[in-house]
Amino acid sequence: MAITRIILPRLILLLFVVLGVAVITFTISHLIPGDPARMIAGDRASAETLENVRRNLGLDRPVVEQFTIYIGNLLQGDLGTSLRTNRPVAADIRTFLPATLELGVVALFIAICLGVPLGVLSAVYKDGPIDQVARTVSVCGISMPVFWFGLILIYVFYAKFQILPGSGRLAMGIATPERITGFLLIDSLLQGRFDAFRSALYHIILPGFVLAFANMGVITRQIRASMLDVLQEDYIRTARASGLRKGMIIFNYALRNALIPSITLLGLALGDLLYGAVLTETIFAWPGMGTYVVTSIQTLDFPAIMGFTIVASIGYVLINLLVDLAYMLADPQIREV
Amino acid sequence: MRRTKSFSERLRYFWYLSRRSPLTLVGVAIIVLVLVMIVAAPVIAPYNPDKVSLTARLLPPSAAHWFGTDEVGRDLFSRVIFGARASCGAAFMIVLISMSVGVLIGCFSGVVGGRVDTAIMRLMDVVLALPALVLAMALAAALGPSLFNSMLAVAIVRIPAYVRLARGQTLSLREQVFVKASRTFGASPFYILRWHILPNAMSPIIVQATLDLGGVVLIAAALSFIGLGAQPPTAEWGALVSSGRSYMLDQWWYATFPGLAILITAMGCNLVGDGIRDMLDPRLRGR
Amino acid sequence: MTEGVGTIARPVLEVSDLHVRFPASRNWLGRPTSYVHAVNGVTLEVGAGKSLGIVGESGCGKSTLAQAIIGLAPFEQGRLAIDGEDFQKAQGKQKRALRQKMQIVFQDPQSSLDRRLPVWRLISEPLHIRGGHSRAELHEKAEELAIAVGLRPEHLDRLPHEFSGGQRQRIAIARAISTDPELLVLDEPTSALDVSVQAQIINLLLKLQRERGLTYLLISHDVALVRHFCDDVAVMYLGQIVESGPADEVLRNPRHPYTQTLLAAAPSFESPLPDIAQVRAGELPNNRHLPDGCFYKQRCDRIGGGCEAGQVLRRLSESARHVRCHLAQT
Amino acid sequence: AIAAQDVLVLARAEDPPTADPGIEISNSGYTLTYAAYERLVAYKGASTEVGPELAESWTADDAGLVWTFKIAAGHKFDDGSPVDAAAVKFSFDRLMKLKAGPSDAFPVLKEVEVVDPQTVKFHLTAPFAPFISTLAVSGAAIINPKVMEHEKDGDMAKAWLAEHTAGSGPYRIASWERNQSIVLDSNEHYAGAKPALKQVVLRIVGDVSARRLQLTNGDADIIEQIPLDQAEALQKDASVVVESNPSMYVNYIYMNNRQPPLDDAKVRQAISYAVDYQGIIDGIMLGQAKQMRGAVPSGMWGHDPQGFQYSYDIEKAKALLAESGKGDIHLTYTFSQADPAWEPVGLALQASLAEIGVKLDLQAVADTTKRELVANGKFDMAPGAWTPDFADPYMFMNYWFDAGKMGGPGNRSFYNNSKVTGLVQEAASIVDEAKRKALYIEAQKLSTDDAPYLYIMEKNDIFARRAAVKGYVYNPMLIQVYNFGTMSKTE
Amino acid sequence: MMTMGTAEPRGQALAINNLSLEFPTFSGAVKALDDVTISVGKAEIVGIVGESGCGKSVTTMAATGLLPKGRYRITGGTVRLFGHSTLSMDDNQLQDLRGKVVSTIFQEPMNALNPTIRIGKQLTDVIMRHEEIGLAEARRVARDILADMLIGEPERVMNLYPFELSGGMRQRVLIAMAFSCNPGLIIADEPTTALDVTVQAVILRLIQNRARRTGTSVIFISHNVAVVSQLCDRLYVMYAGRIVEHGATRTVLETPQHPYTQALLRCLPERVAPKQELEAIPGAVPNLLHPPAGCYFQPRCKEAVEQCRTQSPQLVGASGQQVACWRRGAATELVEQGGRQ
Ligand SMILES: Nc1ncnc2c1ncn2[C@@H]1O[C@H](COP(=O)(O)OP(=O)(O)OP(=O)(O)O)[C@@H](O)[C@H]1O
Ligand SMILES: Nc1ncnc2c1ncn2[C@@H]1O[C@H](COP(=O)(O)OP(=O)(O)OP(=O)(O)O)[C@@H](O)[C@H]1O
Ligand SMILES: [Mg+2]
Ligand SMILES: [Mg+2]
Repeated sequence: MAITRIILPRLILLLFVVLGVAVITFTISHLIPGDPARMIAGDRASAETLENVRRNLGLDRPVVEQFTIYIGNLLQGDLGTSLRTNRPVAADIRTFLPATLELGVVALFIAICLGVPLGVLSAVYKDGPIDQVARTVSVCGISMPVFWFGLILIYVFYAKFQILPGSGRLAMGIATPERITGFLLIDSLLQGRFDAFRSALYHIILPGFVLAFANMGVITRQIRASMLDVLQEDYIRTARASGLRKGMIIFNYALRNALIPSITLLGLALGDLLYGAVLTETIFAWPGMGTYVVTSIQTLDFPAIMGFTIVASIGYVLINLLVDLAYMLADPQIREV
Repeated sequence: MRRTKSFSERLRYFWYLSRRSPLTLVGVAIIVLVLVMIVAAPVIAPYNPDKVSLTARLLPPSAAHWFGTDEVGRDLFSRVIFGARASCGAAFMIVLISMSVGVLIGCFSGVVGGRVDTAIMRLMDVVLALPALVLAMALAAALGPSLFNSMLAVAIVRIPAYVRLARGQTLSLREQVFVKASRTFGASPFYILRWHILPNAMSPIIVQATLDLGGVVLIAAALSFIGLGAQPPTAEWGALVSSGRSYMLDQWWYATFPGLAILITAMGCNLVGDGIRDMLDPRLRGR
Repeated sequence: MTEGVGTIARPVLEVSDLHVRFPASRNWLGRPTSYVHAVNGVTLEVGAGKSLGIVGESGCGKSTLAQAIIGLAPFEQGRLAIDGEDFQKAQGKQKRALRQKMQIVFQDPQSSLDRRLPVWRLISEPLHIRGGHSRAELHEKAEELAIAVGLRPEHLDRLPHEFSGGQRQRIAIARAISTDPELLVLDEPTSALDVSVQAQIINLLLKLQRERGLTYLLISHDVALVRHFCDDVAVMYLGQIVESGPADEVLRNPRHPYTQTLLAAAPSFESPLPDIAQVRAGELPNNRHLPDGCFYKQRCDRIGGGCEAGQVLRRLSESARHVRCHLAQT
Repeated sequence: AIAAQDVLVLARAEDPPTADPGIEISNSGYTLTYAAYERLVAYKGASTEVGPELAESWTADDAGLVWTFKIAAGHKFDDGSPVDAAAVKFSFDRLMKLKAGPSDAFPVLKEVEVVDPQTVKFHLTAPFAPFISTLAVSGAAIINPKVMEHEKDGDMAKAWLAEHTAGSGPYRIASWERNQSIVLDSNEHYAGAKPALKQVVLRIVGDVSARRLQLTNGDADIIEQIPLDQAEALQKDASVVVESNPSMYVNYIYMNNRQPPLDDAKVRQAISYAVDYQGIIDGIMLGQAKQMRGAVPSGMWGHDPQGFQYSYDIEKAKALLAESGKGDIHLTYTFSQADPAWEPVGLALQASLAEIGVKLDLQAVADTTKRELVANGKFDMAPGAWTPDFADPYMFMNYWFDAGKMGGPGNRSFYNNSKVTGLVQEAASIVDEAKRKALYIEAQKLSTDDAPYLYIMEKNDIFARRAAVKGYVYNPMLIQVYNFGTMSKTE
Repeated sequence: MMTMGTAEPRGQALAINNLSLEFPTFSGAVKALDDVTISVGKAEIVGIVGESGCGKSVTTMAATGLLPKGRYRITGGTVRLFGHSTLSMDDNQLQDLRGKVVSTIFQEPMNALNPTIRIGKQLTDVIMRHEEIGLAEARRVARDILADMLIGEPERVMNLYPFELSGGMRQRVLIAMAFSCNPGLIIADEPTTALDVTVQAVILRLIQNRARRTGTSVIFISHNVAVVSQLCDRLYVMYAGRIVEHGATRTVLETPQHPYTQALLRCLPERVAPKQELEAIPGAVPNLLHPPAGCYFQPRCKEAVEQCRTQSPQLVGASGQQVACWRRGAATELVEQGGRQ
């Protein structure tokens, strides 16, 4: 009952979102001064050629008709054909999504592993030196221009000292493992390709860390705030008054409850991650959705931009659905009613 | 118990709170610095930021050029100083626009309630689900890359956050006893909005806006970095980092200083935002 | 008339068969699927210049009743009349005028005052809303009212957080009487205050009643306070009035088993701690699903034949008292 | 890790858009199409002249309307099937049917006729002088007709060919990981000499610095798109050779001839005198360019070495401006970031125009927007870059000056001089090269005098390779195209 | 029964001696406690009454070390809890005492239980922390003690979350938790203020019964004099951070000595005829940032004399009843007054 109450509105929202996003991007794509046909046929294309390309793209039809066709195709999972790569946008997205997901998951993992303990320590030792350090680190993370941080790290670790690779997912000369999940770290292990695994791991360290750093800041700040809230709750006082050990109070009693409001934030953090990923990928030449969409935007490849936007929005809604479900599981009050 | 604390007392109180959190003071210092940069750029900057000098290309930092020069010999220190105007001005406008629009919509939605509220919130859900940067990029791309267009895009994308915040405030304030009391006196929704909800909802919104400012400085810079924001030859931090990027190996200073400026400014906003929030938090407030 | 709480004086407030329910759960279209039944058929009258006390345990619907009367909780069934004028039928300006004939004082003076407005503005808010007064007039009027409730004029420009709880409650009372209402609904006006301050507020309210002929509807947990303050008392249980009548009679000689338990449990200097058996009355039944028959039967120790049937509030033959229990009525 | 001797790694910033010769119009894609396909004819070594490739000989009728090609025996596609007349017909039919950008090189192609398996005839609707050189372009690649097995929804196998190759060239695409790498393996059925390089890997390395580091580390053998400053720094590395060759990539500036005050030739001339050409070449291009002399670049026949060249002469500029009677001129320079030189050139222009009292505003827009604005004539001045598709002055003269090609197609300054239009149209319709040359030089004289464009510079083509990479032959028509088949690595 | 100091006079559970404490704030130090002396004998039920903000909670929380760290300053005095000097113990040592030697029940039952953990787990966590027993055994102990608190179906309740219980049930769970390790002292800080009178009566009874049966000492804090009179053996009256009167409950309530105690009792509506004016205490509790000179009650006291305005009175009197008032000093004869009219 409660589950459907949560899921159903979300699914309806999903429809809204897809439609809304489609309308918005579609409108924009028809407002732009650039002519997609000219993009395909080249700068000096003759009027005749342009006309032909336009016809092939369906651009000669009335806008409303174009939109209906687009939506119709969309419902069949067809996102159109990229003007730049001449491939179906859906195929492009399938190609690039795993790289982004892999980067995002690794970054999120790092961010959580560093951010949560830091936030907890910061709250427990509020106003102490640990807190000051943790807050400084967290504010640095939140305020860090990802693109610049990436550049600096590349300069230091790759250019100057050559400790870590600075671009791409795999080193030269290492064949890409066959694609199973699209996650190189997993695929290489599945196939026992330890060379590829090592290389993939090395390659993900810098971009993963850069992307993680900003999110770590956000997570630390959030955990600190909600820990502070929770730590002054009456039930913590009860736990202290009944002599429970400090570690138990902090981790079993306080952190647990502090995480509940943070779950929502985690959802938002995932959204931010996407934004961060776009920048990180461009810096680290990471062959993912970010690089894809930035290039698409720079070349005004609107089918690609629309496809990306729609997929990203769906992802966002789904993530939020998951977050809500997680929230529900974590909070007995919602779960049991 | 005097009615209002005197200015010096307020100052003393602020100092008292800041001593407990030196980071806030750092933030205030940064903001002041940036404001000075914005206001007094022509006085501070040693050179005309747009003055090309093909003979002084890519000079390393020196007494004459503190941050070195760029590929057409412009003084980077001056460009960073002037960049504050574009970068921070844009961020400020974005926050101002999204905050005012968002607060208006949010309060309206919360007060009116019912179907209008539902419709507005669904719309906001859609906008919220749009990948912010991408919409910004798409709009910027569509309307042509310019700082103004990206600003507009970012502002639009950030509206829902304020709508939600303001609506949440409105809804919770609506349940407050003093608002109920006002209703029993026959107050109209507009009266309640004007006298009770807006004034009381403002502080969390201001905090949010301050924190947002830090984030938006980053986004504006990021857009310029990707090439969708401020267009060269405008001096803007993100754009400077972007052009400095290809010189990273031999001319490290080019990208480093404008990036630092972004980092420090965003930090300033975040620190001050955190500080204000702590001060408004009754839990942490000294008596 | 067989039901209801009557006083001889001209009734200022008449409530009959009032029902209030709140949606408890909704389907995803937003339609309520179940309800919390907070008030289930309350009928009462308060005579001019009199005080009616309402006691009952937490969650029995006292505040909801007050809010329904004051217009904060919509009710679907029942009738409400002020000075004989039906509130439901009134429209627009007339309704506003009726509304201003009654005012409410809430339990927590802290949250019932907007912390951003100065005292004079708080006190004169009802007048400000009504309109037609200049700022100076409002300030003047506020000063007058402040003095009437024992505040000093220099307090007027301060903000509420600069006051103690008792003073804040005075501000709230000053505000409530600013429109010269006939009826004041007092929802536990002193339960957030210390006894020493409670005494000040009670004195103030009694004084105002004497001076202005105010009519009170007092909601309280405190039996002793009701005994002291009110002419009449009504005991509420699960959204119904189970017993009512003149305060000293009802509280000296309770007839309804619930009233008896309530009184036994009330702490007092005279009696020792009651035995558990005496007060172990269980808890208020869930008001999402109202019980059949007598609402009190699960907790009642006198249960006998006839309790399966719904009980009506009936006047006891010998006095002005009403009881909702067939065993006590005989 | 240094790549093996028989593997060459080329690092560049972006994926080529597609590998389909029928679609691809960028040099980035030509890297693939030239490596994987053969054409009937090919540029001879470093020259812009064409010689036989698949065709061993050809003849044209007197009217220049029917061309007959004899196809050499022994050429095989990468699946082993022979290259024959049917494949030629198929390829051209496909090209014309797709009618995307590349087909524009064949404006007069009527029909391709298979005479016998080794003979094919091209029928033209009108004589077209550059016809034979157009057969050397990427779009003229001969494709294995079997690709039609991969056709989907009548797309002429467009989707498949976007990432695969089906040609008779020395290499074929073995794998393409978008945004990561493209691996070219040598084609065992290739008719020419067996290449020394077994494999060519195109790695996508977005960041300039990363590319440069990979080259100096030996991770990459060739890197492209290096800023001039980096090129200078790289030159210091002994193991690296910076290839800098004069190209036909020209930077010029469109002046909108339809818009006052630029509709006045005197004003345009004044502006032409006000540009510090040498300053730009030295200060911005670090000497890796040279000033244009007329429309046709120096590497192309039809270039006029004695042609008039505007020089930086403020006094003359002021005088001309005064003569024109126009004062208080305020212009906008609309540019994008597509070419890194455009912004600094704009800045330099702004500075020097200020000296003659012309105020120039810089307006930065997206590249697509810029193109659209230019195509529609909504600009005052805008920088442009041009490279020839085929080796014929037609590519410059007819595109730039023909009043019938205004806007997008090529005449982007909206220059309208009927005399010049007549000259270039005539030159395009006759076959005799000497006669054509004379006509083009005449047209250049006239147009240079009218100064419809600001002729800025011919840029050098710059890329860097490891010194160990041998055998590269530079052909100005084949920018970003490498003769992988005849290149080798020795270390 | 449990580890106990040796130097402790027999029968003392808690001895707070001359405890003074302040909270430093921006505007200055809030002198929350001034020279507070409280002793609780074994198996004794002692009440502390006083108005809001007069330091009742601070006293007991200071004694058990529960005040927020770094936000307060002890300016004098000692605390001995079964021989342990709690003021000088660090957090870990205190944790060993809490729950085992001394338990505290707080005012608000609504938030005093962790909302995301089942009742049973919260109880067994405490039991297993202090007793060397396994989970099954701990659950049995928990079940028994819940049953003892008159919670029907303890098994079921143990599997519930706090929000599924009513306020009265929650408070009983908390009492069960406090008693679960048989501490020597229970501090009940207004455990019934938020509850209905019927529930309150039950809870008071439960505390009383259990304490009497196990010989546990209880400190019962309340501002409801009537409640205290029903429950406690001895009584401390606090005003503005000071103990103003103390003695056996009956004595103090029937013959209150301190003008404050008297006034407190007189303003109860219970003791006055209906509609009569109550004898309110004028003014308000002093701001402890700037407490008045002399006796803190002096500004509100009808009997105040010059001495009251300058010197603060000490608690004097026989052990049966002590009072801190110049007008009632040992030398002064006990003035009539007090008791019930
Ligand atoms: N807005 C509301 N929505 C849903 N249920 C409500 C609402 N207001 C009150 N109730 C429910 O109605 C019932 C009566 O509540 P009410 O506040 O009137 O009780 P009360 O007698 O005033 O209690 P207390 O003495 O604790 O103030 C309760 O069960 C409460 O949960
Ligand atoms: N953390 C603190 N900072 C400053 N002052 C404090 C702090 N905690 C308590 N106080 C002050 O100490 C005094 C005593 O508070 P305490 O909580 O002991 O009162 P109480 O008697 O328990 O009142 P109540 O009946 O309201 O619980 C109050 O004046 C309070 O303002
Ligand atoms: Mg209530
Ligand atoms: Mg307390």
